[in-house]
Amino acid sequence: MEIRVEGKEYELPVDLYIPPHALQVILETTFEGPLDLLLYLIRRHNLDIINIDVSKITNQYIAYIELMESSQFELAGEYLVMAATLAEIKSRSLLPRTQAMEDDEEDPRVRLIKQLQEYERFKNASERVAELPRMGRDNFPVKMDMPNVKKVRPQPTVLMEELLAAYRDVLKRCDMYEHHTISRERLSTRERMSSLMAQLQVQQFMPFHRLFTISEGRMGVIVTFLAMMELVKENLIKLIQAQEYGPIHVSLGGHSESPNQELSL
Amino acid sequence: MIIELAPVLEAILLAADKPLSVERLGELFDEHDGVDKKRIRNTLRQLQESHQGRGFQLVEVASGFRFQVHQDYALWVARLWQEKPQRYSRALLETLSIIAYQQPITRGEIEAIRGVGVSSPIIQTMLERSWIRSVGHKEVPGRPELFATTKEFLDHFSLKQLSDLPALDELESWDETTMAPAKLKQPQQQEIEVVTEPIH
Amino acid sequence: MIIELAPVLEAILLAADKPLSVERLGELFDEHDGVDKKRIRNTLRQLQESHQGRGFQLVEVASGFRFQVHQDYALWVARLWQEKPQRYSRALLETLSIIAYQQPITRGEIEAIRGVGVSSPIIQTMLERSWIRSVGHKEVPGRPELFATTKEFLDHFSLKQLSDLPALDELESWDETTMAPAKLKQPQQQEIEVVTEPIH
Repeated sequence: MEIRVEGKEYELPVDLYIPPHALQVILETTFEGPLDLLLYLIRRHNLDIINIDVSKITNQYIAYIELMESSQFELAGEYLVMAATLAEIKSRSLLPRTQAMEDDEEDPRVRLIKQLQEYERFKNASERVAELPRMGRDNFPVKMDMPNVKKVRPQPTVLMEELLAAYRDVLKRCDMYEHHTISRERLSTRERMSSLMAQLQVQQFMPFHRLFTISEGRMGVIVTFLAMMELVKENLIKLIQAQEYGPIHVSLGGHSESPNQELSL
Repeated sequence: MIIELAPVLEAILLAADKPLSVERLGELFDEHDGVDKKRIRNTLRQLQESHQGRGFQLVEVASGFRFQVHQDYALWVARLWQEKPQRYSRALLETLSIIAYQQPITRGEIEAIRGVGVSSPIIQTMLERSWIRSVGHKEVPGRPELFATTKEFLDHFSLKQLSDLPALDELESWDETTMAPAKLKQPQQQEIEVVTEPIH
Repeated sequence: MIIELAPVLEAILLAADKPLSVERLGELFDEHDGVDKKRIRNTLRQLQESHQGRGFQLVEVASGFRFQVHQDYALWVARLWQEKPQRYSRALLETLSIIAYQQPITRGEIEAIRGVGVSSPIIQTMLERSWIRSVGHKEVPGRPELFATTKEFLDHFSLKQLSDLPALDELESWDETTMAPAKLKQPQQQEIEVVTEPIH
């Protein structure tokens, strides 16, 4: 078995002598704790976990630990705990034991063997997991240039009741509710006011009659007329008649500089 | 000698995050790979032909070759990134309702009614959505714009004309205590207020 | 009705930056597109076949289908980049494997199996990579967190489900009373390389 430490190679001899200066690095980076070290020792000697010669392994393990201590390495507590466990197992095997003792206590050797077995299962499993194809090592994501994609963000939808609730709140808040009558008629007038304003935006000075659409019928004419009156009242447009009985023109509101006579309402 | 260069080049170009030139591709091969620029060029041409009718294509741009998703499928790809629609803020809804019912109206007049300022992004959002438009200027100092609702606004609410908007007496009948028409849900005030970053 | 679904799905999957499930793909189509899950599934299978011998492949992993550069060409692709792929320390892989096979599991239980402490950076790295997540607390003193693996973990290792993980070794059965020797296993003559800067 070769152990590489920062580029240098070390051969682990059969007697497991590890150069002291490499020992700490090896323990910290090569073995994942006392179970891993123990497993290594067992496998090294072709031993079956179930049948380990604990005393042999214990001697080697403890030799290791002593070496580390003499080199004054800061040793992880887990390694020392394991050393104590091994020492206990060894001492038990040397002492004559009664049946009562066997029954009363859990055999630390059985516990250790179970732990080693369990650990080895996952150690092996993790080695197989490490072999699984990995993104970025064995497989790579496909990186494609995108066509000109316009990211569409769907527009929020507003429900009629949301709009109404909002308006009701506005009216309540400014105490307009009672005297603010919105009738259908009024709304069609307001709509017409908007469209008249839009028309006058395009052509700022228009013959009065051109703003009426006869095909809309009587009601349409009335709505347009009411809208005009409302716009005049709000000072948004003005009606202009150059001479008496002459054609009436409609223009956008404000202070006219023309000398033409403004119709007063 | 690489027997099959096509899948190798395909793999390299697919993994690359920028276009690769023929020169750059050539650098990836050793002498004994038997890959020269001419072979690369020919293979790239073969690859381009083999991608006919697929969802992607190999294109040559200034700095080399790269794969891109075919323009023909841009619309489908766009659906992938479609975001969930957000909700409009309360301020926007109020402003919109005031414009609808009181048009044509200036921003100042809306503010007077609401008692608070109307932020520019709110107006902007509604203009972009084509729900409101400017129909002129009021001839007062500053010549403020006059806003009115549009056909698109009517379309969104499935109205034929503005006068199809509920009148105030109908508004009253939708009071929480009275029976609301079945299809009209109670406004979800809570939810609207929860919106932390409203679209104005 | 979409006449040719294959290039559409191909384009969408190539554009996506993560695997897409059949369900998610289905959501991208309207009713009148005539695309149901069955048709998507069939088309994906066709696509997989049509990519034989190409530099990329369509694979199914835990969270859906994704395109990836074919493993066979990883060596060439690796030449593109100076940096070597990230290596994971044995400690991380052991901890991850224990979580994968024994989930949900607490940190203390992992430590009991490994015989050493599990360092916080290891847990942190796996949480950041979204390979593991906390799924609750164990109702024992201290209420320790219970960890489980995620779909992203399966995706990263190209697995469809947890049961696709390599099988765990059988526990050697043994007789406590007779201590019957079981068959001897060969020692694993593995080369242990000391990673000087292990990624936790």
